Amino acid sequence: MSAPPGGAALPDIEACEEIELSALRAAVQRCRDQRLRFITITCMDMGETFALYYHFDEKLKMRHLLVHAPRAAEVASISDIYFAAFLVENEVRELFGVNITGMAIDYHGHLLLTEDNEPTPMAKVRMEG
Amino acid sequence: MRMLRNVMRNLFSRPSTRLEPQRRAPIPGVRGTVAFETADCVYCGACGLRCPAKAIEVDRPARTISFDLFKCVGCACCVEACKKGCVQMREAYAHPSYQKPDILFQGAPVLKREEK
Amino acid sequence: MQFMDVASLIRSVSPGALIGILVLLPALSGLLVFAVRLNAARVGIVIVTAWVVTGASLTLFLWGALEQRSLLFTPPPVGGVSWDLLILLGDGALLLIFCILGAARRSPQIFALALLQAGGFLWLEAGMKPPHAHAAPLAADWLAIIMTLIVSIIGMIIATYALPYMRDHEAHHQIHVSRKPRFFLFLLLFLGAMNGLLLADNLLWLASFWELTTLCSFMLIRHDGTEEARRNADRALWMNLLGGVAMIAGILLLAARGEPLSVRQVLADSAGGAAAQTALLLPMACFCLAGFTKSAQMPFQSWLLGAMVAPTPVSALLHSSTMVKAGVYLIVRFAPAFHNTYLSDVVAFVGGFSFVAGALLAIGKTNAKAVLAYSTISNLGLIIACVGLNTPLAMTGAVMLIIFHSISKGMLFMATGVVEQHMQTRDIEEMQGLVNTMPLTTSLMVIGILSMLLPPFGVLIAKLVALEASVELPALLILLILGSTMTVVFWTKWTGRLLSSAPSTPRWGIERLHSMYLIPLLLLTSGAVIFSLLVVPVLTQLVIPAVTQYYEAIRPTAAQIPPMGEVLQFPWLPFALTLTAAVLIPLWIMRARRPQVRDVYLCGEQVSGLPTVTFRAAGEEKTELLISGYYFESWVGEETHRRWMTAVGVALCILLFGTASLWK
Amino acid sequence: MFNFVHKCRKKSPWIVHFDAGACNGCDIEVLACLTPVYDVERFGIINVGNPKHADVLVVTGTCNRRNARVLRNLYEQMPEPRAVVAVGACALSGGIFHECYNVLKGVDGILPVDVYVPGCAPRPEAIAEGVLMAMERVEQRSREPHSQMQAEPAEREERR
Amino acid sequence: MEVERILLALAALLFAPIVGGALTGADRKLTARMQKRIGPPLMQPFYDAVKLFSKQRLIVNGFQSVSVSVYLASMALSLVLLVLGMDLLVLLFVLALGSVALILGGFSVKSPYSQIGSQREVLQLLAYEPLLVLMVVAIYLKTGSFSASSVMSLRQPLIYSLPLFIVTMILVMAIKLHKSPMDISGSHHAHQELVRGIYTEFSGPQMGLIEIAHWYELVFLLGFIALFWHTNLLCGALLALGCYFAVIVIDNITARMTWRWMLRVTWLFGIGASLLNLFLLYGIAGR
Amino acid sequence: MALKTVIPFGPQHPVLPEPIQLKLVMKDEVVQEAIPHIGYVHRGIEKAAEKMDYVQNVFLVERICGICSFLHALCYCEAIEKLLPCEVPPRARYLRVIWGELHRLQSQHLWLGLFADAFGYESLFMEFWRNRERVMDLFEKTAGSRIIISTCCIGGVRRDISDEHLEEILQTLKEVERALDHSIPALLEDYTVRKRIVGKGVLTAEKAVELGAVGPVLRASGIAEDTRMTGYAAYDELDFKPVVETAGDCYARAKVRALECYQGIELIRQAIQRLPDGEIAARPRGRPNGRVVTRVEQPRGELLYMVAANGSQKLERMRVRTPTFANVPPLVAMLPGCEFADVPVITLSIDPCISCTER
Ligand code: NFV
Ligand code: SF4
Ligand code: SF4
Ligand code: SF4
Repeated sequence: MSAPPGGAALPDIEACEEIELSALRAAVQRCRDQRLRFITITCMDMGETFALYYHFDEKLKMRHLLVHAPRAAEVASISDIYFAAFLVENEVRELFGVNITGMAIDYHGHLLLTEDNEPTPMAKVRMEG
Repeated sequence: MRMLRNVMRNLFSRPSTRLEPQRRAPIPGVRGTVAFETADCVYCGACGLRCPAKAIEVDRPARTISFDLFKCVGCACCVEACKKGCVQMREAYAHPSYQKPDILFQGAPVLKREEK
Repeated sequence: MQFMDVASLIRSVSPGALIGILVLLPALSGLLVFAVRLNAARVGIVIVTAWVVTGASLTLFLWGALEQRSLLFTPPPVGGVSWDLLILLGDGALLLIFCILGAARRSPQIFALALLQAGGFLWLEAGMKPPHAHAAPLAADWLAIIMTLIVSIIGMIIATYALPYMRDHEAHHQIHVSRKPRFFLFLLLFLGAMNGLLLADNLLWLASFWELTTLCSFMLIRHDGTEEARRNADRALWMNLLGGVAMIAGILLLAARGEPLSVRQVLADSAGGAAAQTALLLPMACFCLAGFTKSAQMPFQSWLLGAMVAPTPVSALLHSSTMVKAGVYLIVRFAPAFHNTYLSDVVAFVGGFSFVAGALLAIGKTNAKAVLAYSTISNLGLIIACVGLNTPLAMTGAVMLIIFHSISKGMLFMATGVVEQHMQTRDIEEMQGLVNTMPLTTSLMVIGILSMLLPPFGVLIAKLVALEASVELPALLILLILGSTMTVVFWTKWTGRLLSSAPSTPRWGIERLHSMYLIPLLLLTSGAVIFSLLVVPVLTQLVIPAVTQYYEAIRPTAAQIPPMGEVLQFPWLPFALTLTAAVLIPLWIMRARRPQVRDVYLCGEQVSGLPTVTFRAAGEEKTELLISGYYFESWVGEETHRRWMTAVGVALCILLFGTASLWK
Repeated sequence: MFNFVHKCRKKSPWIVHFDAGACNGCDIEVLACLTPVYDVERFGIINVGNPKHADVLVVTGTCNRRNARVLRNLYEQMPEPRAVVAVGACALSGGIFHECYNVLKGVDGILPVDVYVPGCAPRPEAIAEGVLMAMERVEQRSREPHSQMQAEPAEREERR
Repeated sequence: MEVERILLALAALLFAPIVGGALTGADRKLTARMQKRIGPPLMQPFYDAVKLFSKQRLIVNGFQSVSVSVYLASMALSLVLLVLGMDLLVLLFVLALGSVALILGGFSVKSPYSQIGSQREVLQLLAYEPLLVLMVVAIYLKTGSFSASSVMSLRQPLIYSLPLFIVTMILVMAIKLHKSPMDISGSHHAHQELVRGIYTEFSGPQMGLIEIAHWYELVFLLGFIALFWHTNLLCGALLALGCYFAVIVIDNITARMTWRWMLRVTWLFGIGASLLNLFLLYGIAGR
Repeated sequence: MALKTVIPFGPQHPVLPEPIQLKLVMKDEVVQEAIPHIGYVHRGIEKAAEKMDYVQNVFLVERICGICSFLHALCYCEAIEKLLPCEVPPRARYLRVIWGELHRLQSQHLWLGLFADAFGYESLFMEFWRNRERVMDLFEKTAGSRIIISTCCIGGVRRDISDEHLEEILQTLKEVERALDHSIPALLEDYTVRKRIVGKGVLTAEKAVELGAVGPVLRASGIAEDTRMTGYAAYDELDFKPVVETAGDCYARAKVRALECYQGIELIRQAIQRLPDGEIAARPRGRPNGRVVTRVEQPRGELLYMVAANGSQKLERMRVRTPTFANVPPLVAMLPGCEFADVPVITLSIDPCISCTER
């Protein structure tokens, strides 16, 4: 495993399924039904949009969902499906400014940073407030 | 009750405390502190560039190297970077201090070609 | 010279007149207050009565101290009608009232018990022609005098305190048609009846006063007229009526044996040998049962808990010097009659059990008055346990406890009442940090509480005596040990709540209290402190003589009062002074060199400068620190224990009668 | 007498340790000081874990805005004489993290630091030495004629 | 006679802290050795105390000082009472007075750890107080008097007739000295969920006073144990030190338990053992 | 009045080696609710990794955490090596296993000690930490540093382990094992300890998966998932079975970690036995390009790196999901209903590493 197969540069992660933002919750629910373990969410700031990877694990195999969310779009929380997601959702919202709503425990943008920090430090385009 | 045995054994054996550092020889190969031997230095700046903590600042025109001991994380990247072998790792660890030491290495100014 | 004058003056007063003042004046003033509905007049009457009655009781006390003898007294007939007849009529009227009450409240228990009692009474009077006592119907020995002194002084202090309290009470409850006249009528009547009860020697008189206190307490408990108040008053009534029935039954049994209905004579007869004593056990058991109901011992504890719906002065009165003490007094009185019997042991266990159970249940209560109520039950249990031990030493402990408990408990209830009027709460948890808002009341309250559990305060010394006395009965001793440690738990918890405060510089700001709140509080607090400081003289001059006088007279064979060497020789005064110094020195140092105040440790997230203790929590939110005490609902909640405790209580009562009728 | 007090002070440095955003390396070394192999209790050093009892505040880590607040709060609760020891490259300057967005580059910006212990992570012996040096320093300070002990902390900071 | 007694009391007051401090030092040293460490010097407790007195006085509120001073006073007093051979029950109540004073000091601060520590300290009181009283009762049953001096008149050491009480005494010691498994309301090592529990908010000189009070308490407890072997001073001292050593060993071989466990153990086991011993005593005496 | 106690537990608290706050809502001493408050250690390393070049990042990610530093570097290097691509020489792969397992060993020791400390068992804490120092000495000798060993680099390792040192490792492991034989029963078989940890903080297998638990927490609930089974470094060539317990309580977690110490020792022995000769590092060529996710098993569980590169010297995005981050939600779910005295025990039973969590 330590040697990469093929040798060519990989354009994207293996086993990644790209889905619409609106289909997100249904897809996550499906994962839940298949008893996948939720791993985490990775957010990438692509400028116009945020790319959100939802990583799942099925018996040590990974599965990923990729969602492109426009900057201002509202992303529904999945923490009611996977409680474990509340932490990372708060983090993503705080560091990138992705508008995630309905977290199980809402830190109101102060999970990691205080009031006097610059907001959304990880975002490429600084958002105000 | 398993612990009783351990405790009693400890009580009647020598403490394992090291009365360091007096009693312990330095271990070879330990990354203690960075030391410069500036004699051969060409002020190329490679060490500063490779330093992840930006602890080394090489000023090429002034031919100075300032080393910030307080930033150094002891990764020895500078040692690997220096082709001249001017940066080395000493085995002794740095002692605590009351103030920030200013470590500055000054090389001889660059000689103009004609002066040579 | 002067002293001699005063002494001869006191000697010259007619103790009979004093007794008249003590018993009748409160009743008359009560009626007056009821009739004259003027506020100012009421205040005046109550205060004057208070002074006069206090004065009378003090004079009686001094008289007793000088004369060193018991007083026997037959009041002269008024207008040709003998007092016997008056009392008889009064008793009949009372029983009639109870029957009517039972019917009106549609309470079968009350009705049945009242009827039963009336039946017994009729049988006694009409059917049996009881051998009336030839002796005087009133008697005042040293014990009775001390008791009257306590009842009168504490009772009158509470009555004074009730003046502002009831004003505030009605203001808060928006009661527009004042019921104060009625309130004070029963309050004062109560005190008169209590004095009568203490001084009565004729058992029929005793029973009448007994019923009168029942009626007064019933009226006072239901004073506020809420549904809860009525319900609880009903409960108090039927339980006390049960006691009344037991009492009548006891009297009937005595009468049936041809005993004279006089306390002294019954006691004297009981000393006449084993057979005589055994014969008297059953009536004694009846009297003990009566005493248990009145002093709310374990199966009957619920009425006292319910009684806390009444305005606080009522609780103060019921719990400290009157009512519950009437029950104990009865048992103390008759104790020599069942000296050295199994009955006595059972009585001790009833008391011991109530002591532990009360203390245990008090741990689970957040309501300050409920804690006080359980503590009363517990302390009375201790007293009764002492009585059950039935040795002179134990009796000494019992009497001491009666004295010190009355003072401290009265004070605590009053303080709780003041807090209630200021903060509208009786909840211990809401009294958190009271020391900041009401430093004076809190300080007094804390002294009051500590006087219930720490050396060198009197209650503890009495407890010590009790413990030392109880080594006779090891099983009881264990109950006492457990009970006293549990006592420490709930008192400490409560004090802790009071003191728990946010960071502050020591300051001595004092809240403003109505003088009629303040003076009673101060009086009783200083009483508790001074009596504790003077514990040795109190013991040697008051308690031991009282016990000797009445107990030894009857049971001279019983062991002499032990020298009480340990407790008496102990240098209480230097000890108390050392502790006082330990309290004062740091205060003095603090005044001289002010230490700096810092926030409490909140793991580094404290927010300074706020009036409450605050920290930052999730999402940077400023969160107020909340701390509440432990109440262990599942461990010591009433619900968990009520069943079995009642069962044990009932079983003990059955045992009481069992031993009385079967064994010596 | 006076000397005895000073000696006692030096011989009983109680520390409180706060991790102001360290990578754990330094924290673990601070803890390792207490273990049998290094056993700093032989110098009287104990980790009391409570600023109100502590003489020395041992800080590890880079400091960020959130824990700077905590750090100040803790320092404020320590009774004088007190000292601060900064342990590790992070606490001295931010170390490798000095350019991260949530890093305040060391403790000096927040509290007056008495002793700096360089290294990443410094060895336990160095940390123990740092604590002892801090006590030394505190002693010198309190021997000065106008001992700063009585001064309010705010004043003291100004004077520095 | 009076003068003698006063001198004796003064001597106790003076020497107890010294002995107590030294014993605490020995405890720390022993503990360290059991953990294979060198440990602090024997004098360490004194260094600590002196240092504490030289620290700035910070308080949270004024009542704390009062509570500490009453605590110290009653600990010292109870020792004096023991030395003078006074009534043992009184002595226990004086001891309880001290604990209550400290508890109230802990309660007086609205601080989570100090409050919870105090709550637990109350529970500790509930746990050990019956044991101590039972012990005194046992002594009474043996001697017919509650005074400590009456023990002196016995011909046989108490331990012969009351051996199980040594066990309960060890329980009590573990609780009172805050040793594992009973270091519930505040331990000497800070690694505890309550920080330092009831002591959390006391600092500087107040803490120093508390330390001294602890020393008195320690000496008092050891003296109490020594009472069990009064016929021979050496045996008494050895017995006391043996118990202390046992407590230290137990401290090192057990985890901290919860208050529920403590209550269960002290009430069931402790009281049970006491009663068993009393029962045996009675049974044998009866026959 | 509702009898409620709301108190902060942390950030600065003696039982917590690292700052995290739990806001505890309790009644009597029973926890009703626990809300974690983090952010005391957040530095912003993910962002910093975008600023530094990808080679220097190795030293950065190593300092995410001083306990599991080597494995951070390993996971990151694996990711970059996949993107370059670059073949790691076999000896380097085995050396990585050795150092990685030594790291796990010291981390488990550290945890066992801290765990013992959480319920006030100071002498046991000392025992474990004394034993841990043996491992730390090995690091010092073989890698030149105690904590942050900086031996992993892209393409292999920076240092070789000489034969004498291998011998010494074996020797020390024997001592460590012997010491463990003494101290682990004192933890797992002691009456008082069992009283404190058996049945506390139970997490069923169902819940564990649902809440996303990883590592020993997951395995203690009966799920045999160990990321090492995916076979990175040289694990595909070594024999081992994941340690699994089924009770899901603190005791099971302690047992899993205790047994993993033995497992680690065994793995190191195997690795030393099979250690091939040869190069220790390959020279990386080119620039990383593409996106990749790698996972390795940390002492605390599965660590995930996602690296997105665009062919330049600097990375586009580096995402780190650490095991503790995944174990915090189970912790939040486990705490309600426990005693206050058990809070430190349960909290430590997930072996929280906050610096990893917050990066
Ligand atoms: N094991 C581990 Fe880490 C990582 N990654 C995790 O939570 O220790 Ni600091
Ligand atoms: S030390 Fe070496 S690398 Fe650094 S400037 Fe000098 S020659 Fe270049
Ligand atoms: S050792 Fe590392 S951090 Fe220190 S100067 Fe060299 S390259 Fe920089
Ligand atoms: S100095 Fe090094 S070891 Fe210490 S916290 Fe910083 S990165 Fe970690």
